[in-house]
Amino acid sequence: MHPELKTKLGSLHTRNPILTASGCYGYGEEYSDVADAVHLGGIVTKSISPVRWYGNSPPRLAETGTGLINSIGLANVGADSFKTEIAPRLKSVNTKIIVSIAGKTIDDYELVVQKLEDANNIDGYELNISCPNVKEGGMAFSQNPSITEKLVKRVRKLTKRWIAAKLTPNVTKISEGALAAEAGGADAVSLINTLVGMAVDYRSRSPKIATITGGYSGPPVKPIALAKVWEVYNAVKIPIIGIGGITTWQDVLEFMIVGASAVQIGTALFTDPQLPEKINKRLIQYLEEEEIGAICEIIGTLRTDRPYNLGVPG
Amino acid sequence: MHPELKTKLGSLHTRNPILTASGCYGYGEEYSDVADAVHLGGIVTKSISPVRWYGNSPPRLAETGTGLINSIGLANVGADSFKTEIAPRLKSVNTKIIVSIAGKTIDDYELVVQKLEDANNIDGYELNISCPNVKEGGMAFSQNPSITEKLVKRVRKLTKRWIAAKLTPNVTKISEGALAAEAGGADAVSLINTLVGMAVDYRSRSPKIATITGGYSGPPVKPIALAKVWEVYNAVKIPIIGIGGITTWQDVLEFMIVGASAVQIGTALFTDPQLPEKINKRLIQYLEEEEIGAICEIIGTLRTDRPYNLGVPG
Amino acid sequence: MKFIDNARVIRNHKIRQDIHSMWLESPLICQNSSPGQFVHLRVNNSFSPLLRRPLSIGRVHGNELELVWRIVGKGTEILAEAKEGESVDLLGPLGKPYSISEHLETAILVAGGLGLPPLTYLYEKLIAAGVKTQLLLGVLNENSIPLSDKDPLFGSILITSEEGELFRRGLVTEPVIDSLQNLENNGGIGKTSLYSCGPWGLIKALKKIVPHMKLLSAEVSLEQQMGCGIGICQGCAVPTEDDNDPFQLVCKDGPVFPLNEVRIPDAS
Amino acid sequence: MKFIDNARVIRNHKIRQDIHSMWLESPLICQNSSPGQFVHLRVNNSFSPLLRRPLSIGRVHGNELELVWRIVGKGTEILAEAKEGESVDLLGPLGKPYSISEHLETAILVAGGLGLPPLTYLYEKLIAAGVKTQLLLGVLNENSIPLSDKDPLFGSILITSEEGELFRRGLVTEPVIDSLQNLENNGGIGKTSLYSCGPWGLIKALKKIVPHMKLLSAEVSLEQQMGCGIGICQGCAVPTEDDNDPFQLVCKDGPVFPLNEVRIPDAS
Ligand SMILES: Cc1cc2nc3c(=O)[nH]c(=O)nc-3n(C[C@H](O)[C@H](O)[C@H](O)COP(=O)(O)OP(=O)(O)OC[C@H]3O[C@@H](n4cnc5c(N)ncnc54)[C@H](O)[C@@H]3O)c2cc1C
Ligand SMILES: Cc1cc2nc3c(=O)[nH]c(=O)nc-3n(C[C@H](O)[C@H](O)[C@H](O)COP(=O)(O)OP(=O)(O)OC[C@H]3O[C@@H](n4cnc5c(N)ncnc54)[C@H](O)[C@@H]3O)c2cc1C
Ligand SMILES: Cc1cc2nc3c(=O)[nH]c(=O)nc-3n(C[C@H](O)[C@H](O)[C@H](O)COP(=O)(O)O)c2cc1C
Ligand SMILES: Cc1cc2nc3c(=O)[nH]c(=O)nc-3n(C[C@H](O)[C@H](O)[C@H](O)COP(=O)(O)O)c2cc1C
Ligand code: FES
Ligand code: FES
Repeated sequence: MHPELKTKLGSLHTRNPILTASGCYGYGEEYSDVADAVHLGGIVTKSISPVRWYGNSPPRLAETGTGLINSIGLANVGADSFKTEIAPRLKSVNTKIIVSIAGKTIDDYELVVQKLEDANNIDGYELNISCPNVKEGGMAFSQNPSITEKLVKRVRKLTKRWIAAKLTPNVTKISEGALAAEAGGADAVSLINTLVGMAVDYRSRSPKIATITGGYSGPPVKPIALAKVWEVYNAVKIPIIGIGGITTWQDVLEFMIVGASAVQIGTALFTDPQLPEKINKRLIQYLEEEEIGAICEIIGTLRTDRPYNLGVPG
Repeated sequence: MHPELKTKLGSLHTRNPILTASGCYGYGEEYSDVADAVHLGGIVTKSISPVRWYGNSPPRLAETGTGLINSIGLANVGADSFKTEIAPRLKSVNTKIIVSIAGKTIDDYELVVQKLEDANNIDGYELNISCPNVKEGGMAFSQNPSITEKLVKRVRKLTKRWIAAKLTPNVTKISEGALAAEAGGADAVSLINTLVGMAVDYRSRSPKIATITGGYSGPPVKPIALAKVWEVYNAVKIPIIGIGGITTWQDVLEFMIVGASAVQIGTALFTDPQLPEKINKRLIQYLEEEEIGAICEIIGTLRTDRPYNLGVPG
Repeated sequence: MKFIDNARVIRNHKIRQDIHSMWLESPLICQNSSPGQFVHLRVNNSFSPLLRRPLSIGRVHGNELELVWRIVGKGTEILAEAKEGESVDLLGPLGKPYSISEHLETAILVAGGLGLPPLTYLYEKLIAAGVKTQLLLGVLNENSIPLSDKDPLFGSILITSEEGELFRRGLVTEPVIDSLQNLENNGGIGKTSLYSCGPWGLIKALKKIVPHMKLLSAEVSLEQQMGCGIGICQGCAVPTEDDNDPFQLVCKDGPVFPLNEVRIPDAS
Repeated sequence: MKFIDNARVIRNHKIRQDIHSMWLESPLICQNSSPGQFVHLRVNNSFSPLLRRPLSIGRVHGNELELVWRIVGKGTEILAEAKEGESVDLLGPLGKPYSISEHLETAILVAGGLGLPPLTYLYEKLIAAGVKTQLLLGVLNENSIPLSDKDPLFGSILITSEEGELFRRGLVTEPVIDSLQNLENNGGIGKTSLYSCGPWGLIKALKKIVPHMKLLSAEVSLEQQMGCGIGICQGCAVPTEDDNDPFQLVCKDGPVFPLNEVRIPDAS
């Protein structure tokens, strides 16, 4: 028997648990030369704002250790171009398309949804209320649970489409934001967006990115992301999409074990756009070896019953 | 001319900017076989509680990527043993000794200070109000600025010794905690303590440490720590001790450039107890090459005046 | 069309202290590339280093392409250890190449240090197309020439060096000015293009010289920290002088830009 | 006294698939160590991997000591690449060694797989001291014997293997029981010590057998994830059966513990 990779995020069903994270796969088509979307559970687009945003001053990226700091500042084509030029072509992208939405005000989010409601080839929205690289809105929204709830509620009223709220880890208690998103009517929560981070060039005594601080992502954030997913899993009932530092099939299992129903891969795609396909192959193999019929069976199965669980010696 | 490594943390003057972080150098003597304290700006002891604490169930450590997750749970000998057995011997440890203090209640912190006030060989206290690995107190104190202020104030009343408050990065805005510590009368703030992190063994589906989540430290946290120091530097007037992921002399410069008056090295000491000595040598060399007379001159000298500071090509 | 190709290492050797040259077999990339484009390569199979590294496509001979790089950090260091027969994961060809006008008669190629590789590719292509082409290289000293003395191309390059006695002493901009002035005097300037790749100092200098000449075109190649290398992440933006379109992407709109559109960074 | 010593690699070779042996020159550590102790070593000069790796001190010959390890992850893998003449940064000797009573007449050494190295050291020391010593090794199959067939010591070891035909088939506990019963029958059990190092399965089995025998002592060696290796970080705690002193540190109170004080983990 072939094990199942399918997963469910409430009303959104995906063929496998691996989605691409916003900002790391363009609007859906850009990687088509080198990777086939048929291997993806879904694509979350670059965040779309009501109008075109140009983004922050360069430099916008700094590699640090095995992580990345970015300060793109949500440079994107804007909702109108997305709707008229890009969305129609997404028909040929064979996977679920989730449009990420960004804004400076709650009205902005409503505006984008209103613009996109009658666009085709969209399977849902992810509300990016967690970007650390914009002066207004962004991360500040998901740092405040009452704004989170209000924002999700207002978007919820405008659409029947699936909605996820994407949360920032730069908070004291992420589960409060997750509960607020749930109360607001979100179908799922996505976490984590990037951590506020900084890199300095000691020679010139300058910040390595122009905005001084930026968003930290990649393998170093994985332990933090896992802890956040676990915290949220113990607080909400809606499904969780785990994000942060995923580069291997084992990472995917870890996120699912602590409670994620699906995951998103971000930074690692720049290095290997074919990573989702490779990971899914290995997941199938693992499920076969372990005789697990469906990957969904492992969601939230962390064993917490063994206080003295000495790992070594084998 | 020989450049100066001396630094000042308010009333506490140290011969160089490198202190050892709490929990990573014992009570001061343990590394004496292999490293001479004369090379240290100071030692921050393992956190001391009113009575002996045994710590958390094992496993307590997990290496993850290039980071470490720990859940020691503040295992320590307690204030009485420290005072009678250890403190007297610290006379032979040739550097400043800062006693780190931990407690479940504010009373606990007062109790430890009261017990240690007439002990010798103590140059100051660091209030650990940021440990993520204890059920009561710990991190929760510095997640709440009003508790932070109250706690520091009450300790301030009991002692004339130098006091630093050590803050958790697991908050929405660390500068609020720093301001509270300053208002409470702290001489300095130390940051960061560890980030809440988690590691999972996908095979057994168990957490790699018994408390499920623990404190994440080491090189991966450096970008986050730098951003926190920068945030606090822009908020408070008291000196800052920068902590988090330091392994090189360049790291020390980076922390000082963003506003730290001194640093602490933690996890990296396990790998190289002689690291402070090595770093100080290289710092001297750097200052010589750059013709900088004293390391203090670089504190807070981050250049923020070059929005388009393209790093490459050279 | 872009490809991810596991290209076989034909040869990987040190040219000088810290400078390496590698020939790779990649029919897909060789057959689809033009001078000025680059590859974004993975130096190993792990995610440490995290990102791919961009390197200009150097000479292309049949199905083999050359990369030449200076070791500056861990990525370029690991790459220097790749053995013959091993494979290197290349994403490419990427970016916009140098543009070659149909009216082009004379080409002046100006390299600064490690800016040479894309210009050797362009040089061979232009020579083959019958364009009168001059390749100039400015280096600090002998140790920074990114080409072996024994390379057949070596003799064709006019090298200036800021230190040392072996080559014309001075900045590469001096012979550039000479050549341009000659062309202006003999009326050829209108059918001449200038192509350059090198550090900001060189670009700045060209920005001072070129506007006074009526060249067919003048293009330079830029570098910027990259994420994706293909126009997705918006990470490699550089500012333009145009407020209505304030940024361009080095990986997609460049790395080759018209010299007059390039904005010099505030810090340099 | 502990030292940090840059020990010179005398020899580093593969014994079998995934199992390596290295001889290092370290007068400081050799002259101050006893069997059962370990070194905490840095596999390279970077902080990647982050931590030192603990390895038991194997045989000590003069100023040279042996390490034997299985490649399980990045640290042990990097160590396998160390070349003759290079140096490895050792922190040691660390921990409490096996205790040797002055009344000891017979010693039974029971190794499970990679538990062998500290026991070869102990074996040679006891033999030299005139103690009747038996060294037993239990392995899964031929490929997991952490000693070369050509090693002079090879013939002195009684090997049991769970698979394969070359050695006594079965668990190492069987000959252990035989030996102990013989000693009990001939009255020697009171002057016999049992020393062991191996996986939890072995420790569990010994915990069932040993309490019924009136041995002089029975000690086993434990492993735990370590930070500092010297008793500072409190990271390597293992639980005891004693509620008033619930934890002991493998690096400082161990790695050798009296068998009766060892608590078997809940999970195993
Ligand atoms: C389009 C393009 C073409 C290039 N062609 C060449 C070439 O032909 N020969 C050559 O020697 N170099 C070339 N470079 C520069 C080369 O990419 C860097 O030297 C290399 O990435 C350094 O990697 P590292 O790991 O050794 O250094 P590290 O300093 O460890 O790199 C850290 C990070 O900074 C980035 N980085 C460092 N320097 C540069 C740089 N100058 N430009 C862009 N990113 C940088 C790295 O890619 C990496 O992400 C080119 C750069 C670009 C953008
Ligand atoms: C006192 C002591 C003596 C040891 N002696 C030997 C020996 O002689 N031969 C031998 O082959 N092995 C021995 N081990 C186990 C050895 O330390 C591990 O196999 C090794 O640390 C694995 O490192 P790695 O980087 O290859 O694996 P990774 O899995 O990449 O290591 C990740 C982390 O887990 C730790 N770790 C993994 N396995 C173990 C383990 N079994 N015990 C403790 N920490 C572990 C590593 O030190 C590292 O911090 C001993 C362990 C201890 C505690
Ligand atoms: C270059 C870059 C651009 C990003 N842009 C967005 C974005 O537009 N919207 C968003 O919600 N998240 C954005 N992110 C965050 C990622 O979607 C993801 O949450 C984060 O990077 C953590 O995952 P990772 O470690 O797998 O990259 C961006 C991340 C990077 C690195
Ligand atoms: C094993 C371990 C034990 C620690 N114990 C303490 C402690 O007792 N008190 C405290 O304030 N911080 C403690 N810390 C936190 C460190 O002092 C430091 O703040 C943190 O590790 C970040 O610095 P680093 O990345 O250099 O390790 C501990 C850290 C580790 C790794
Ligand atoms: S590197 Fe990603 S857009 Fe240029
Ligand atoms: S490893 Fe640090 S106390 Fe044992």
